[in-house]
Amino acid sequence: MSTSEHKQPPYMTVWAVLFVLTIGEVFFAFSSVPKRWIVIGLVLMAIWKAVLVAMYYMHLRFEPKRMWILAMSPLPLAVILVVVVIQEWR
Amino acid sequence: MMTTQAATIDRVREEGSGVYTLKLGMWIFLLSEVMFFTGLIGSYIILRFAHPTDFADPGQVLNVQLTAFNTFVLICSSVTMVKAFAAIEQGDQVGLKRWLLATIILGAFFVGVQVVEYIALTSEGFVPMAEAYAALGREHGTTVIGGPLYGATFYMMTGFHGTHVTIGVLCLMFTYWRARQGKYTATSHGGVEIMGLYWHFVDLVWILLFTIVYLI
Amino acid sequence: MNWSWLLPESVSTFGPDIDRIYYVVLWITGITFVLTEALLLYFLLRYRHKEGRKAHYTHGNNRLEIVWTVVPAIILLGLAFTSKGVWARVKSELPSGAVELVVEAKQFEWNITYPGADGTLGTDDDFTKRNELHIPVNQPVIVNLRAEDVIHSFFLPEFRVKQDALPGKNIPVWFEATETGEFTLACAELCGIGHYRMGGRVIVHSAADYEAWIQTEVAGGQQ
Amino acid sequence: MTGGTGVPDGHDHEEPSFIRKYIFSTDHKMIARQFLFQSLFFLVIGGLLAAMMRWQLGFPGQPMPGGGIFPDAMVAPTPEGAIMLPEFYNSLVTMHGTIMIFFAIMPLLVGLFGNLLIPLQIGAEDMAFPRLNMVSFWLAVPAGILMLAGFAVEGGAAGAGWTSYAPLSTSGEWTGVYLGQQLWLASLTILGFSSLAGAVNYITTIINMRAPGMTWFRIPLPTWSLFITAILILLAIPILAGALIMLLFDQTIGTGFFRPDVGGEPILWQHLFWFFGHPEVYILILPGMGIVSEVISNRSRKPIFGYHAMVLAMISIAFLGWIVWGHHMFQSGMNPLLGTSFMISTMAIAVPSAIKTFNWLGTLWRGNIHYDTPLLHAVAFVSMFIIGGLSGIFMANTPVDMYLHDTYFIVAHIHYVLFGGSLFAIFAGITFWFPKMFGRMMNETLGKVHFALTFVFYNMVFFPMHNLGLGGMMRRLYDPTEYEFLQTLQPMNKFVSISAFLLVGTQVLFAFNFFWSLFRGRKATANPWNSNTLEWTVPSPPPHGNFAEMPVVYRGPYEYSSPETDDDYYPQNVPPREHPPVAPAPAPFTPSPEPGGAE
Ligand code: HEA
Ligand code: HEA
Ligand code: CUA
Ligand SMILES: [Cu+2]
Repeated sequence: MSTSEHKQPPYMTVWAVLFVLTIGEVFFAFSSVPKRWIVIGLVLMAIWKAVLVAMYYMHLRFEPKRMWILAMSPLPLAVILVVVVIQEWR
Repeated sequence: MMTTQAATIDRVREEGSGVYTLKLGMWIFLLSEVMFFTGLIGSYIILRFAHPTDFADPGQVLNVQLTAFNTFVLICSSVTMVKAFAAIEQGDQVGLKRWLLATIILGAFFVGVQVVEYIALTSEGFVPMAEAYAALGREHGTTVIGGPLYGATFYMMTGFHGTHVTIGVLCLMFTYWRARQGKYTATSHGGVEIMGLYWHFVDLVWILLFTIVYLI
Repeated sequence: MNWSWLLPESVSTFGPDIDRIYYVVLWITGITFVLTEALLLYFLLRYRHKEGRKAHYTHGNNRLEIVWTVVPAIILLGLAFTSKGVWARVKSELPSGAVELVVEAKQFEWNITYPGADGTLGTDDDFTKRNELHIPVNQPVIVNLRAEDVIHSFFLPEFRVKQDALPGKNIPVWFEATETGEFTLACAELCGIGHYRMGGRVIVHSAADYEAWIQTEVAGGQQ
Repeated sequence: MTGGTGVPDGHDHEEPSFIRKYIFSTDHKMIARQFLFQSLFFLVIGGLLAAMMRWQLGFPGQPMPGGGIFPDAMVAPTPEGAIMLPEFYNSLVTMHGTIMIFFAIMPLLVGLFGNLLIPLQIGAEDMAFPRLNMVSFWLAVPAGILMLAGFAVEGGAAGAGWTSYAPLSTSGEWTGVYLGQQLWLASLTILGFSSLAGAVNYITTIINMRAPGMTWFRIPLPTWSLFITAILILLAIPILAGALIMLLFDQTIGTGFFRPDVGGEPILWQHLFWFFGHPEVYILILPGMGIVSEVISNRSRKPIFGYHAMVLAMISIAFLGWIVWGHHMFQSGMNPLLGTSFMISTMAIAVPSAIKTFNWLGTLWRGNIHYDTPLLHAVAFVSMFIIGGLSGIFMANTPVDMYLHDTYFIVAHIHYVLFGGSLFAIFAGITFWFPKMFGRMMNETLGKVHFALTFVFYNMVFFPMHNLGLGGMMRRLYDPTEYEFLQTLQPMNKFVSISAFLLVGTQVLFAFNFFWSLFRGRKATANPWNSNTLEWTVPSPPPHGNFAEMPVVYRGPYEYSSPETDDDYYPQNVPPREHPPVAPAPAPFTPSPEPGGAE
């Protein structure tokens, strides 16, 4: 963080959200919604949680923009690898 | 660092990343970790897509309740870690040590639960070895559920994550030891911050793993 | 010694198409090669160090940069799009009315299963030959390629056919011979100690000879 | 990681002990030299393995001269002498490829030049994390020992090719090699950690430790290329590490990731390997391109043509390099639609290479070319890289690759890009920076003789391999005469083999020149090549801490023959004379407080 100007990030609020999302995930996983929607919902919730951790606990929100770009850089590669290789079994 | 060359104290390096070198280094290291877990998790997704019947529905083989609790433990350890960092930012050495200790305990607890889980699972025939694989369902009694890829990918992913947590706990102990020596102050605590970055990253990976491996 | 850059004669229907693309690439790269290397040599000789001369001071030229980005891009992408059809035809369009065989590779031999007199695989009169691939001329052949142990590669140089055989998979490969005679079957993927001797023969018969050969084999097999 | 590893030692005024200075040194220049010696050792080993392979290929079934020294597991003793066994040949191919790529070329380009050049060229006193840097080297050593240990264990060294395709590599059942394959996997995993440690260091150093005025577009091209290379290493090696570990588990504890007999997917190994593997081949060429750019610009006393285009071309190679890996798998049974996509992306990646090639030509154009050994090697790089790149176009064509895949045409391609490209660049780099490393010049005459003979013999070895491949000769073939249709190619194989022996023999000249110059070479001045970049502003070899005071950079690295000076060079750190600076020295920026810094 550049300076300690910004007030302390809402660490406990984030924790509460993470907690609620985890419970939500477990209940959603065993709900009777069609499997397809369960998968999509769970993935979205997991990404949401991951983003919260990166943004607040890893302080990405308070870093310069270029750190943000740096941190995102491997993600396209991860997507390319999985999406392309999966085509083999379509 | 900027001040090591006494003669050139007035000369300032080019602006680089805007963050100090140690932190930048940790972030860059974490990028390679992202790719490492991409290889493992990606392989799991691909293999599961290719062989859906080799894998079981959530709760059939794996113990979701226990692991959900463990996930909660790891999330709490992230909070304690970030509290430790917040404490030293204010120069609060006592707080730093207290929160670090809490993080160590929570992290070690997580690993312990995982070991217990592994023991239970292997005794049910859920093993990584292809020839020996014979996972029994939680409720379904004796039919073998899933196939060898299930065991192999499960242990691969959770095992490497667990290794990361274990290494994290060891590093935390080192940080704690240095904190006790009073090495960290309100103005100098890069070590705590990068420790936190690593720890939260490991937590982040677990969040994804828990969803992908246990719930989907 | 054979310094030729010509390909050996091809004996399959799509062979000439592949060869044509090869020669197109050979021309393109050949011309590029001669031009660039000649230019290099010329510059090296022409601008060698002379006492008292200063090099021309320039940082580049954007128009030139654009030219030598766009021109190769057009050539290369054009090449890719012209080759794409042949590839699709060879690898994904199975012909109808073909003779179907099973080729199973294992360390270090090719086992070829023929449909027998009834012309269908999986019946009692199927028979298997080791390292001998008999096919009729002018009729498409579909080989169901399999492997028992490790990856091998089914290589018919004269037919311009190459396809890896994957254990656990059945990969259909097709080709059509245009000439009778005896040709090579080779293994092109490292598959262990005996990789170098995992060869076989391809015997292309006329349609009538092929029928006759099948009959004698079936008869021979049921003695 | 949590400690103060980030803080360089600064100036040590007392002389460090022998062990701290030469063995467990944290000085980037010493670590560079350690990598140099280790990789040269492996280069020699790789060359000798190649010579043995060529013996078998040129004279199949004939007793190998000196073959008697090998144990019976590798050779078959006969009254006339020892004949190489096929399992030994497979180990030779595998180990030759692996050692050359991972233990010779990669550590030379990245370990040697990365360590030597990055801090010096950006004006830093050392790497960002000197101790991590030391760890990087000391991980490479055990990795090398494990790799060579393969030859000593029962069953011999790994024999599934440097690509170790599963399922061949998953069990000794298929190759006869058990422990050797596991050592191979373990060794490469450890080497992966070494490379990662290096990459983290390079990237951090280049981003955060540039001297004032060293803006991104004033960074010399070798450092630029190493920066991009380090990013490729950082993101590609972990994928390899993951795959290697999975394969190791398949081998040792019997998991089934890549074993089709228990439902695994061999094709997944290929995808993971090549997803790493193609970026890897650019890891092996980009630093070479950087070195060659520097040498050509310097020796023709002319600014590099299209500096920005050169940088952008490297960046686009690095991006496109991630989406072409499938061109190694055209015949693997992959989805044909994927084949087409990979063909198009592969063709596209030739475009930035074209940009680079033409810019090198542009740099030579109207230059004032000094024919020193480094220049000769650099020009050889350009001309040979053209050949190797153009042969890549044949294989990138899916239909043509159906015929050429797994033939000697590929072997020709890889040696044109890896020897003709990377190794010539390494020769150029070593001869160019030898004075900076050791304070002495290499011998020019010997250097030129070595260059000329190497260039000729090299082409005699590898050019005919194109023709062998067009004749249909498969690679990794123990005895080509086993196939009738390959027997006509045997005279050519013999020719190639004899040329290869000459090529290997010629390298003795280089070794001799190297060691002789090390002790007897003419003493080098600080800037023997009249170069502009910062490493030449300090003594040869530079002292611990490199710069007496932090340099200030006023201009780009390739201001040769500038009208602003009477000399034909204009070092980056020389303040502008009469005219106001073209680009003013940058306003100092206020750095963020460094919580970690004051430790
Ligand atoms: C330094 C390493 C290096 C480099 C730089 C390259 C560069 C390229 N490679 Fe190569 N390659 C290897 C190392 C390398 N390769 C290795 C080791 C293997 C074998 C692995 C194994 O199986 O063991 C391999 C295998 C390999 C294959 C797989 C073949 C097969 O197994 O069937 C293919 C297929 O597309 C390929 C293509 C290319 C292309 C298109 C380029 C391009 O980047 C080249 C671009 C350059 C040019 C084209 C020349 C300059 C340009 C011009 C002069 C402009 C004008 C040109 C035109 C208009 C055409 N390579
Ligand atoms: C950079 C990489 C590199 C280099 C330099 C070489 C160099 C050589 N290679 Fe290599 N080769 C590969 C990488 C390389 N190779 C790879 C990746 C494969 C594929 C492997 C596989 O299929 O799995 C391969 C495969 C391969 C084959 C195919 C084998 C087969 O498929 O059956 C052959 C056959 O002739 C061959 C021959 C040679 C020869 C004769 C040399 C000669 O050029 C060697 C000349 C000698 C030297 C270069 C050593 C010189 C030493 C010095 C200069 C140092 C001296 C200085 C001091 C001590 C101070 N190689
Ligand atoms: Cu079968 Cu090579
Ligand atoms: Cu490639």
